[in-house]
Amino acid sequence: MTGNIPFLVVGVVFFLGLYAVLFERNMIKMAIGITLVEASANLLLIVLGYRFDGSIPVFTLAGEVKQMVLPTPQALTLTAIVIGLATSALLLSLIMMLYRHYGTLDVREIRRLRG
Amino acid sequence: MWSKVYTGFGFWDVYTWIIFFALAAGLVLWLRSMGRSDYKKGTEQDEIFYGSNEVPEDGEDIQVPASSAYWGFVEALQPYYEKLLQIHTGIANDYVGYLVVTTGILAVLVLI
Amino acid sequence: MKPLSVVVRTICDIFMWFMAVYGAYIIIHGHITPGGGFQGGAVVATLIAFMLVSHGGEKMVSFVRTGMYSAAETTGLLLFICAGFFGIATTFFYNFLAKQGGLFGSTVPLGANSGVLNSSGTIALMNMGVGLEVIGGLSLIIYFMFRGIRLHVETGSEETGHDR
Amino acid sequence: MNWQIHLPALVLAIPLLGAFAAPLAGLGGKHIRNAWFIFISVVTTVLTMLLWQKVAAGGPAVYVLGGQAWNLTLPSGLTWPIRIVLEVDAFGAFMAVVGGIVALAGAFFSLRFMEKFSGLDKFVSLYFLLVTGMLGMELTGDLFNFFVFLEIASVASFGLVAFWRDRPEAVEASFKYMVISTVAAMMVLIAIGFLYGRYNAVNMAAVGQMLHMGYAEKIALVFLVIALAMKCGTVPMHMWTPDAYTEAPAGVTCLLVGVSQAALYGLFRVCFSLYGASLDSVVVPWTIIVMGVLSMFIGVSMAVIQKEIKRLMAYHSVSQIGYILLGLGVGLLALRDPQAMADYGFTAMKGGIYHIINYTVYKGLLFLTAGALYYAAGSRNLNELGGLARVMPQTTFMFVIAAAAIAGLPPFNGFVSKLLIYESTFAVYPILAVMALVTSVLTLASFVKVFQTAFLGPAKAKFAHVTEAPGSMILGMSILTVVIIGLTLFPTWALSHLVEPAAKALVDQAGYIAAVMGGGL
Repeated sequence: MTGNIPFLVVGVVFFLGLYAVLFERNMIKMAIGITLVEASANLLLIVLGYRFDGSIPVFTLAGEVKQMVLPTPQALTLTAIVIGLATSALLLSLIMMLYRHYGTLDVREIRRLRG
Repeated sequence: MWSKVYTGFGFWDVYTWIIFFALAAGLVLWLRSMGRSDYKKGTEQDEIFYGSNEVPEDGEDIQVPASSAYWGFVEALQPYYEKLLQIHTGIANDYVGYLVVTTGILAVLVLI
Repeated sequence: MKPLSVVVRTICDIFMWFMAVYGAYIIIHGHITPGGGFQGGAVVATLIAFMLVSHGGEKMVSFVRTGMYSAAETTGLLLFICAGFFGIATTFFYNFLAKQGGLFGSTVPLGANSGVLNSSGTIALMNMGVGLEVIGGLSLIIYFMFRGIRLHVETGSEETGHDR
Repeated sequence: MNWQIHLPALVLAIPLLGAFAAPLAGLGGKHIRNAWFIFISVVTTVLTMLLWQKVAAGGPAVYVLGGQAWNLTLPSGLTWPIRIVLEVDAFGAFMAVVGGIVALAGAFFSLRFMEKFSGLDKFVSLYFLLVTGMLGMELTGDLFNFFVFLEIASVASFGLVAFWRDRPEAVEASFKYMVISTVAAMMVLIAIGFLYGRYNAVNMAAVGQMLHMGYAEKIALVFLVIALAMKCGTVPMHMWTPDAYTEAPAGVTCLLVGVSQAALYGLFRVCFSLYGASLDSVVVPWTIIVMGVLSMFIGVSMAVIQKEIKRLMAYHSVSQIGYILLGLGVGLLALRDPQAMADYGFTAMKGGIYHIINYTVYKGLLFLTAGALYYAAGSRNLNELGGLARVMPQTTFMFVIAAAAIAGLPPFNGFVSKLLIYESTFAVYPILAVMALVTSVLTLASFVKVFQTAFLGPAKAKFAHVTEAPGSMILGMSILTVVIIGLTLFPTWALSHLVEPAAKALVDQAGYIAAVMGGGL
């Protein structure tokens, strides 16, 4: 049972992030929500690769230990983190520029493109 | 390379169409050549007919703007377009909302 | 941002070089310890953020030479892709330096050991490339986000776009 | 050694090199940078065509990045692949050719169009990153790698959409696109995580071989289908499409059309090759068909009332995506029934795939002509434009060809693919074909409106100084025009050489798996 708690956390964080993206009016809070969604995806990958009692997956430990955690999801997560950093930086820069142009952070007022 | 495309129900042959267009173009050019070329140049015979009014200098004054095109069509479908424009709010929250709602609906359909 | 007190600034002056060295360590040991180009680069790039907080924005802007960071970024990326291209005699990204001896090609003994630094072949080169790129990129991100929109500040005028 | 075995990697590596070395080329000044821009674009396009030729001759190409040999997909006797494997079958190669053509046209067009902007080194970098992301999505055989290329393409396109930073609408469009696209990309990542958790593999062929439908797979399928359908702009997730397509510079919009096709490629790769035979319910095919019909109809009816020329065209791309989804959805519906497949399914798929290349070239051309209008006349508002056919005859000519093709006027190529789609969907459900026909009529109507208001009509005094677009822009447009005319004149060749192998490769799930996993399995 306790092994499933991380998955529960993934779900909770995912839906919290989604809630922020869906219902927050402030763009910075939406950006935070997107970061939360990213964090939940990364956490999911890490949790999937975890093996109980596993040791670190290092080449030189081969044969020494019985079980290692899976290295692939960790590599995947690192890549996803890098991508997440790029998107967050760009998103925040866009919000800065939007604030300069529109003078507001309220997403409901930034709607010149519609219809 | 020069054969027809069979669709399983009929076929499509581009060269028949090109021949048809060539014939039609020839017909049109022939009809045009039948027109009279002995009108008097420089008189009112080659002026634009604008409901016997003065033709405005700038073309802007006589052009029909694009928003007037298909006025009747849009007017007839007014309720439909009102709904459609209501959907396109332009708010970023709603964009994601439609994504999430569609995911939810499809998830329910697939998982049942 | 306003500069902080002299205590903070002095600590910063001393401490940020340790951060730079630590970041370099993470980059270089990327293949035998957790870490690598991105992580190390991020550690080094905090140096700019550190300066920004302690010395204030004006000092940071006068210190940072954006051309240098752009150069680091480009060099890192080119190093990375060239390391890929050099392996193309076998396959793209093939590790042509591993197990060949020399600086990058030591072999690793089997059994429990703490790893050999020179064993990774092109992976170390790529880590350094990525590290350089991330140092340049992240520093520039911090710099430009601080300065607001670069275009407004540098030219002081609106961009014309393509309206004639 | 035969260098052609490295083609799958080179197609990705060359634009990547182009992106990374663009700041270096920018040091040499404007001309060196432009030369680099064009050179790399031409090389990439030629490489995609060579790759297509190689795949057409020799079957699916695999390439193991960093492996001891290019075809060593299962090293050390393992039963699943461990390295990043590029896998190009006829469908992928076809999509790569399509992407290469629009990338080249967009590059030529952007030379003069972007001249007044600053930061053009960054523009060239981002453009090539977008090309890399697009081609990578089409060539990769690895789910996670697909996600990475999806994100490369997304981040590059956010940057490019917002490239005119001083225009508030551009930044706004980029922001909206970014919010929805990042959430969708995270859904893709979570779906990949689910599949990885079940099968300990991220290779598409390996996962496809082991796949059995369970709850995790179903959720992963839903996430992948919806997220990728969103990336290609399907109703009801299409709202970002008009925003982003309108505000991006015209050359980039042309490329964005190609990128949306890459997302479409991912959608059908997931449905056909990853799930394929184990997709035992009709829910997903019908969802795709319904979304396709909705996209067609809502897209086109929104387009009729638009006043901005690029926004009108962007709504049309929503509607045209609907045709492709309809064709391929009907194919997916018939996938498990050989009789239905032979009767109408395969025709529908041929129509859908043929529509992909048709749609990409004529829609790219339409966006380029709109950009040329904007460049020359300085306005995108149809109420202001008028009488431009006199001063821009070449642009007008190419616009007419593209508009006739998109409206499905016979003898143009758009008609052939639409004909295939109509006739095959009529066999499934006649109402679908009727909807498609109505859409086609409305498409024609809205392009008549554009033609009449922007090109025809009396000359306006304020456009007296307008001249024809510069030569490089005309060159970019004429590349696509030549492709359209070629597809128009030789539909049989295009169908039998380009489209049919692609459709066969898409249906042939076992062949896709065997190319990586070996024939014996």
